[in-house]
Amino acid sequence: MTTQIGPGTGEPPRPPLPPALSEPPPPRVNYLNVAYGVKSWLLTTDHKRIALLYLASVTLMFFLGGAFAVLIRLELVTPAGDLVQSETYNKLFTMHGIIMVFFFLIPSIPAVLGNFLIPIMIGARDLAFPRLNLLSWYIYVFGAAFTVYALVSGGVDTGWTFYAPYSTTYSNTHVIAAGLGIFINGFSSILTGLNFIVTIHRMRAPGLTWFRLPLFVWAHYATSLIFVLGTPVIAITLLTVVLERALHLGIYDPRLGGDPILFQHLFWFYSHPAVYIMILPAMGVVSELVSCFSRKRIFGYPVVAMSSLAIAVIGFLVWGHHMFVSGQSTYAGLIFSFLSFLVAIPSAIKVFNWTATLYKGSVSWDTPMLYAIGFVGLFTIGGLTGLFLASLGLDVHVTDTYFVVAHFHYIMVGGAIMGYLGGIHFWWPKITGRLYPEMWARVAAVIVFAGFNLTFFPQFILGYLGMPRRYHAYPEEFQVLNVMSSAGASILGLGYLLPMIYLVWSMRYGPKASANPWQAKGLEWQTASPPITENFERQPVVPEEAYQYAPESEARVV
Amino acid sequence: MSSSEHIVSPVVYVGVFLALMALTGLTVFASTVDLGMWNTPVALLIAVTKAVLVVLFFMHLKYSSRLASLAVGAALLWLLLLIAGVVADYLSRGWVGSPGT
Amino acid sequence: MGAELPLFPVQASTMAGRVDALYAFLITVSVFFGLLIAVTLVSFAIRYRRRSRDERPQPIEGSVALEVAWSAIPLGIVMVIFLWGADLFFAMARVPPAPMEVYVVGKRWMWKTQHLGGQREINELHVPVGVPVKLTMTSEDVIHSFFVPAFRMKKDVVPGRYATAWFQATRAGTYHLFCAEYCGTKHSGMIGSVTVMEPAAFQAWLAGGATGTSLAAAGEKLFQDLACITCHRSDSEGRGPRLEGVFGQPVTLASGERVVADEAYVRESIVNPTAKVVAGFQPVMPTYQGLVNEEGLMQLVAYVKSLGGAATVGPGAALASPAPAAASPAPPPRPKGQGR
Amino acid sequence: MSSVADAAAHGAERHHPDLVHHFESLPAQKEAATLGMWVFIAQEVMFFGGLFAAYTIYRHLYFHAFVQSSRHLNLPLGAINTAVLICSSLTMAMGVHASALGRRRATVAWLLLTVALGSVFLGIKAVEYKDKFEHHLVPGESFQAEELHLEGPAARPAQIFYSLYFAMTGLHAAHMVVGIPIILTIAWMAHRGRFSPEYHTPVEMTGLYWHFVDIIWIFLFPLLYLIGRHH
Repeated sequence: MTTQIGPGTGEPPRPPLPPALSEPPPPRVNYLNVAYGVKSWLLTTDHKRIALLYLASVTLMFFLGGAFAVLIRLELVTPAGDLVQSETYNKLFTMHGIIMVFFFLIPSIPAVLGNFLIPIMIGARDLAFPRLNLLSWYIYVFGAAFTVYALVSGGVDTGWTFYAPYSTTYSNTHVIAAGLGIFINGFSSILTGLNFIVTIHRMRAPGLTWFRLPLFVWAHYATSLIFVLGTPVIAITLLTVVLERALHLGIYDPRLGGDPILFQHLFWFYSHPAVYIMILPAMGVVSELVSCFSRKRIFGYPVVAMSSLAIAVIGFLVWGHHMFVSGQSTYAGLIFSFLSFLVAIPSAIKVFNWTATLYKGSVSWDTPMLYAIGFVGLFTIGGLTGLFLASLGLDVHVTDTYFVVAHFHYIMVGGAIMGYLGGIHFWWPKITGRLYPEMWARVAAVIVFAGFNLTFFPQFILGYLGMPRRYHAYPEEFQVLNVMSSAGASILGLGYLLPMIYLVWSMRYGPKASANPWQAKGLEWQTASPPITENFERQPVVPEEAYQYAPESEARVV
Repeated sequence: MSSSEHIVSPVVYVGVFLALMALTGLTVFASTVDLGMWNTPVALLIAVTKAVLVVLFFMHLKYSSRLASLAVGAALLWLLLLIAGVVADYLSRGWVGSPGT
Repeated sequence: MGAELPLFPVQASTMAGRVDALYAFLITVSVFFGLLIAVTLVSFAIRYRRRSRDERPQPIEGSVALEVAWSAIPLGIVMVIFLWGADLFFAMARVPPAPMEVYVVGKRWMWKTQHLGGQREINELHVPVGVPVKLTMTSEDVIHSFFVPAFRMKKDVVPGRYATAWFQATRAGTYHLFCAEYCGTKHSGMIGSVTVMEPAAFQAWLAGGATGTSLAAAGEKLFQDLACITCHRSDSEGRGPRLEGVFGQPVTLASGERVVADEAYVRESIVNPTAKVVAGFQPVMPTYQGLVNEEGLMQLVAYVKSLGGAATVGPGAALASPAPAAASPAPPPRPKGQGR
Repeated sequence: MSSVADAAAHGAERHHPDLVHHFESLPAQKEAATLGMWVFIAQEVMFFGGLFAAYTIYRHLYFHAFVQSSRHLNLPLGAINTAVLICSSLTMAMGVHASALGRRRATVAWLLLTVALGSVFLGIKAVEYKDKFEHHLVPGESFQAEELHLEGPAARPAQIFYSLYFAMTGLHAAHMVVGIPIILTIAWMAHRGRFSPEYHTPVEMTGLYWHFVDIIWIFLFPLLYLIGRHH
């Protein structure tokens, strides 16, 4: 794809870690203590500091979105709509969706871990456009402020999907403010993706060829493609909704001959790939974790790398599977169903390769690995239930029911958040220079896994029984499963609070971390914990393949 | 990475400019002639030609790295995917025989 | 309240069993692969657990044969699921011949149904066992979705156009009717019931609810009240096309295109008359948008339909629905179900 | 994009003052900026793409109304504006050319001429918009289709045409409104002698943006103004 710098692939094997790079003496200054004060953070162009700004802001949004989820689950404990009014309930699930999707899940891994790690992983001093990176964060904050304004001024009740004509004509809530918030936030995503693409193309260290890149970087490259090519479409779509409300343009208005289904096409053209924005980076994290904690190169590295690109590309062609019963033509449904089944294959390939990586490995059960194994399990369930929804005749029954709710939470919460938490734990020593308490972390990981399944598995059954989503009140026969789900949610909530507590605690009291506490491979472990502002004392050179845990000469092909 | 920069002669710019003006005239003229079903394709063809001229010469794509072309190609491909997917729905509506299918 | 924990909804339509069969197949596939992954993953994690701090396992590059196998086998399986699901979907989309017709209007937050015999219901729908029922649906405001879990049937009801769906109930009983597309404040209150009755009981119900004016008759009255009759004359002398025998037939438009005069075409021709003008006529008809509500439009459609046309109409109404296609009130007691 | 020197932060080595600390060399930095700009343009294509998709569908569904509505747009003004924008693309290309040769005054002159032409375009656009307001062709409550010789029902899709017309040309104009101050800033920097044959990336990037805006108009013009003119 681009001209290569440095040595090619056919060179003699080298010792796994060149001693000069393996344990640099801990530098007196690092990116955290190089400067103090609010200004040194708010005007920083250091990608690592910007990553921490994102970490703080997405965490805030996560707990805000989580608070809405708590209220939703509380309301659903009883069949009657008794805790809050219908209007309020509708606003709760809308704000939960908007905040979690646009302000937590989409930026979480790319803007926090990706921002922090991509330059280090490729041996660069920063992203290609550091000030643009800071601008992305400000745009994010500005967009979030709009959305929070919509929230405090009375809320929005359209659902995060903003379907016309409800959003354009009938809702009398703050659709314009929320729509503008998401519109603005979109540019944050676009600029982040642009920055990653240019950085990965142009700033790799000498010797770091495409097929030596960590899979985390491959996943973020694929994600960035979606950021850049998909996000603008949701931006313009929400802008048309805002204009239709504010100026009475009539693009989706059936009274003028406009077609509300066109809105759905444009909306899902981005919003389905957006699911891959959430899951691809998590897959990248899991590839790193599985490799490090079995001390083996990922089984079938090139296939796993390419499957990320395949998911990103095919993922753009399946949006119509959200619209099988919408009035989209039957034959269009046929095409979209077929393509949706195709996109299942690269996902399956990844799962099989991760599993095979453990074979004859040296598997440790540290917390990040627990999250990785949890991810593979939950993602498998999420992916397999995706087949139910991609299947035309079955989707008719389960679409817009709790089956869909359960499915996408398995992907987004079971998948993306497990990956995010695994990654946060894995790179925590690198980010903060401190170790977290391992025992607490394992307990939390198990609680999250158990709570998650208890929350969302019953929803599959609820959905097949026919409980529609976004219902404030429901028939009594659905109560038992709803109570189970709410009970699980309280466990899950506890599981999310624990890391919040011990990770913050560890920043001050945790033991100091060495440069490479996991004995992992990858450039980020060859620099100090925490790294210096320029990331490396000297320009690193990459002489070997990724994840070279043992000399290449020993490798065998099964 | 190519470090040297290609300096395009102003003669080329003026030539492209004249071609663009001529094509603008042509497209206005073509729109007044009844070409049957070909009016729209002709208008689009002329627009594409103009765009290609601008991209290649004014925007120096002809002299830029392959990556820039890749970005342009990806954008066009994705635009086509968007339009093709939406159009596929509208064109096949009602094929099954009842309204709304 | 739920002492027992239901896992599957009741099967009350011809589709329910077919959908459940695919569901069962998918569950089997999912359990198999889910267990395969889980067991392999956990047993590897235990079997190859790290035994010493500096352990360095032998590297394994990968395997082309395995990659091909675990791409091709899942591909084969999902293609089976795809074809199975598609087959089912087309069966759901193709309305069987000679259905009983019901017209449905969704409106925040209620369902209004009309039978050909003129019986109207709100948030309820009564249908007989064993007869295919075709729903022609639209919305007066936002998008709704007509969802009957027991029938495994769901269709979005979109304003400004008609949606078609059908089902054939197999079991008497009362089943949930839900709105499945979020439609605002009382979305979860837009629920009702579908009552499936034995044919005799259904006849009795129809007779009890008869208003004396069939849907087509109501449409005919509207046709006269709106003065449609002055142009659409039965003697072919009017400024508009003659409507007798048009329904369900192909129509040649002024543009040279040919379209089938189905429900959607008739509706469009009333609210947006110049969109598809019949060849040989001037686009002089004014719009009736706003003058007739969706229920009225459906009555007009039913009237045009009753004027005859393709085979889909006349026999269908006569066979499947005990209600008369045209004006006169129904003679209720008639043995049902001579559908085939 | 990366123009101001923060190379001072970056110690002992001697660099070109415009080379930021994390790049190896000026050409590498320029390559990155160029790729970044092209990726940005790809993003812009998709941004307009949503509207082009909507346009395609409604033109297909309501061709008659689109023809009638399009004929009411002011063709001479549209054609003149197309010419004006092509001229501004030429002047922009000449400005980039001058900056690559290090001709400071010529650069400033070409850039200012570009701004002038861009302003003429926006002025003409404003005249057209005003005309539409006066004839009640702005979508919304006061939309009146009688002007278009469209009777009742076909007037409704005409409103969709005008919605798309205003959305597409408005978005395009917004891009020009953003572009003009950028060009003015660049012209000011050029005037201050900030650019040289080695380093004039900002001028080139601005040029790429401006040409892209021109290309959008190259498509908008036939799609909006030239439908069914032969009828």
